[in-house]
Amino acid sequence: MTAFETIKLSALTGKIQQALSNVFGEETFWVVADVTNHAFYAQKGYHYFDLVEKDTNSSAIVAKVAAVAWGNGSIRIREFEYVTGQQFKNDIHVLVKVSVNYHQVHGLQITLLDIDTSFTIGMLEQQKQQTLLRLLAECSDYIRKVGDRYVTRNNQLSLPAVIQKLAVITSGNSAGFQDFRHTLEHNRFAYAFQVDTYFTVVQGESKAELVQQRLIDVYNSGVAYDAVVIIRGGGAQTDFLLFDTFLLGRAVAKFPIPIITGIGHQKNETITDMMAHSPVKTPTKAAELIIAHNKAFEDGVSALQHTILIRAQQLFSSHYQALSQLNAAVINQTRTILQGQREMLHDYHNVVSHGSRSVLQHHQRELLTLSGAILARPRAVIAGKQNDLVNMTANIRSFNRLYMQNRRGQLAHYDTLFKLMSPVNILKRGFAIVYAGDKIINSALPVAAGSPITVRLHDASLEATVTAKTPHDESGTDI
Amino acid sequence: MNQELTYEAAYTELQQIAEEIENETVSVDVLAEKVKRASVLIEFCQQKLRATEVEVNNIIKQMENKPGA
Amino acid sequence: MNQELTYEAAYTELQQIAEEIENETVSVDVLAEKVKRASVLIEFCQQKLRATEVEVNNIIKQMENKPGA
Amino acid sequence: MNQELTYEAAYTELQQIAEEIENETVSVDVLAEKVKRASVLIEFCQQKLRATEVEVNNIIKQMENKPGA
Amino acid sequence: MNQELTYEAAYTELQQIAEEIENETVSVDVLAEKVKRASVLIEFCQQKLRATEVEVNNIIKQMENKPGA
Amino acid sequence: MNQELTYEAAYTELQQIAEEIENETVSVDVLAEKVKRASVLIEFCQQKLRATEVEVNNIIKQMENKPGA
Amino acid sequence: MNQELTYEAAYTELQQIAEEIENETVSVDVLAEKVKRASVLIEFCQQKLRATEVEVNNIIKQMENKPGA
Repeated sequence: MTAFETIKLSALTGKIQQALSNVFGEETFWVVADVTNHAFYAQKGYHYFDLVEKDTNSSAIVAKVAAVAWGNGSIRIREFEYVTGQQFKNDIHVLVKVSVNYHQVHGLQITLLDIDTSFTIGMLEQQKQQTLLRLLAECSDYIRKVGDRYVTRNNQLSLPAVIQKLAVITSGNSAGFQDFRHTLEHNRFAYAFQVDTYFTVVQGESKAELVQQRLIDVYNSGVAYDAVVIIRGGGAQTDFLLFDTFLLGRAVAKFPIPIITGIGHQKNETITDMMAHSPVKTPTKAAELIIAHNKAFEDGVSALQHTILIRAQQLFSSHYQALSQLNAAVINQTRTILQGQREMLHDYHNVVSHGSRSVLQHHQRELLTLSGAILARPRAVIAGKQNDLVNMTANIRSFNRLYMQNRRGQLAHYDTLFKLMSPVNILKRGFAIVYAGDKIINSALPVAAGSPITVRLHDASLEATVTAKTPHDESGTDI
Repeated sequence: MNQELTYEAAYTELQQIAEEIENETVSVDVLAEKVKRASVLIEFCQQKLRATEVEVNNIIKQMENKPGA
Repeated sequence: MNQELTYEAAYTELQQIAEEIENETVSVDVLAEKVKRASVLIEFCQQKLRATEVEVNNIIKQMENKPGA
Repeated sequence: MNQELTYEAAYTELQQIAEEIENETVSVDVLAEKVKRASVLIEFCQQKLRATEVEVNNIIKQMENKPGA
Repeated sequence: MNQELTYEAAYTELQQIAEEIENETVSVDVLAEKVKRASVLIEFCQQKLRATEVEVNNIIKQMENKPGA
Repeated sequence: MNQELTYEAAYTELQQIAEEIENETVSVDVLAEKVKRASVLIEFCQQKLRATEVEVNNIIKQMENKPGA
Repeated sequence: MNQELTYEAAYTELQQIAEEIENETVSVDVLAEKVKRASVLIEFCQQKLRATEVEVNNIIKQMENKPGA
């Protein structure tokens, strides 16, 4: 036996408990850590796990503590899983609110009181954005970003007019697949479908490779599928991370058959949705989309049928109308022609009868005018001629009178002239005639002084002798 | 000669006579003769006109008696 | 000649005669003759018109009696 | 000679005589003779004119008595 | 010829005849003939139309009786 | 000799005598004779003139008295 | 040809027929034929939409047996 004092273990653990309680008390801490050694007891709703801190370089564990979540903590975890789509499991990086406890049996224990969802969402979102960037970088051949949208080879494919032959990738007999199949088979239009199933495990990120393999199987089947439908099996909300993987995103974007997704999630669409041809929220909606697509086609056909029937009937009525119009035109115009000709003939008849009478009247008038001219004129001509004759007589008389006057005038002139010239009349005016012998002298030249001369006056002749002779100047004789 | 005389020829001759008389280019010596000729031509033309009128009127009457006219 | 006479030919000849008469370019000497010819042509045309009219009316009656027209 | 004398010739001769007297180219010795001749010619012309007038008047009277004129 | 006559050909010919008659370029001499031909063509077209209509209506009836339509 | 003497001849002689006297180449003896001759001629001419005037006036009077003038 | 008939081809052909009829470029002569063909195409589409793979083959076989198709 030893003399040193001993205490019961329970006293020690009680002291530890007391000491820890004194330090930590009711204090809580927000701790960032990774989860390992996770175990979940669904019946009790207990989570047992370790929180560890790894060295950022070596990944070596630098701190580790056991943790538990139960009661409220467990409820918070369930909410966390639902909101984030992230299962609470090993190797996830979380921000948790903890209290430090010491249990005399179980030892030091960290109790999870709360878990920060936005921290994890942020983490996941960060991962998703990185994956998208990677897809754009590594698969630029068939993935482009246009605005907020991702344009991929797959979503650029056009759906066939009718979607009838389908490849469905789903987890076997999942509720989602049952919904899909039921909706398709019981469509109210009685459309027939051929559905080939490609079962896979659609859960957990690690299963992305399996899904990709099913896509390859679809491709290799050689069947000319109208579309591929990817349906998540339903159940837990934590299966989405698979659809945000690089692997599946790439495979869907590149796939040569249009892919319809019905993953059935509440939050933002997954990368698979972004890369697929036609993403819808649920498997049922995927089936409805296909039915609506076929219905649209049938509606198109029905519309054409309607158009053709209506137009054919309209065509008949327009042809009937055209024929009827032509018929009426021929009838009316023929009558118009005949009526027109009748009127023309009537006009000609009038022209001929009135015109010929008018021609005759015209000639009658002309003839009258002409004969009037011929008959009136001779009398005037004769009267004119008679007038001419009267004038002629008058002219002769007056001409005769002038003639006589002139003749008488001429004679009177000569009478006067000769009376003046008569020698008797000259002597009476005092002139004398000188004779030398028998001869009348008109010059003194031959008469000498002493010669006898006879001077004759108007009443007697004088015998005389020349006593002297004096010649006159020329000028002096100008009397 | 009158048998072959046409209205046109007669009328033309009448016009010539009228013109001669009008212009007093016709001598008194032939004046009476010309007037005589004119009177013959005028009578001829009038007879011709009357005959044509009668003929034309008959044709027109026949035409008008036909119901279609 | 009338056996070979067509409405068109008759009509054209009629037009010429009517025009001559209207313009008074027709001589008195041939006026009666022209009027006579015109009367013959008018009668010919009228008969032809009446015949055509009867024929056409029969055809039209048949056309009108058909329900489709 | 008068039988063959025409109005035209007579008138022309008259004009010559009147002109001769007017121009005093006629001798006194033949003046009386010329005037005598003129008187003969004037009478001839007047008779001719009267005869023509009577004749023309008769023709005109005949024409005017005809109803067609 | 009618055995080989199509609706199109008949209609085109009909239009030509109607146009000729409308423009009055058809002579009275051939008017009756043309109207006759038009009547034949109209009847042909109407029969053809009716036959086609019956045929088309039958097809339509068949289509309407099918449940899918 | 006077019976054969004409007015023209007498007048011509008068003119000659007047010319001779005017030129004064005639002696007084001859002058007297010439003047004597001239007086005879003048008388002759005057008588002739008077006779002709009477005659002509008679003719003219007759002409004017005729009703046709 | 029918073995290769697809929804797309049927639809395109239907559209063409509808357009032709709409634009009245289809002649009455071929209208019935066109409507018949349309009815065949429509029936093809409607049956095929509701048929299983086996049945589709039957539809095509039926269409091939019809003379109009």
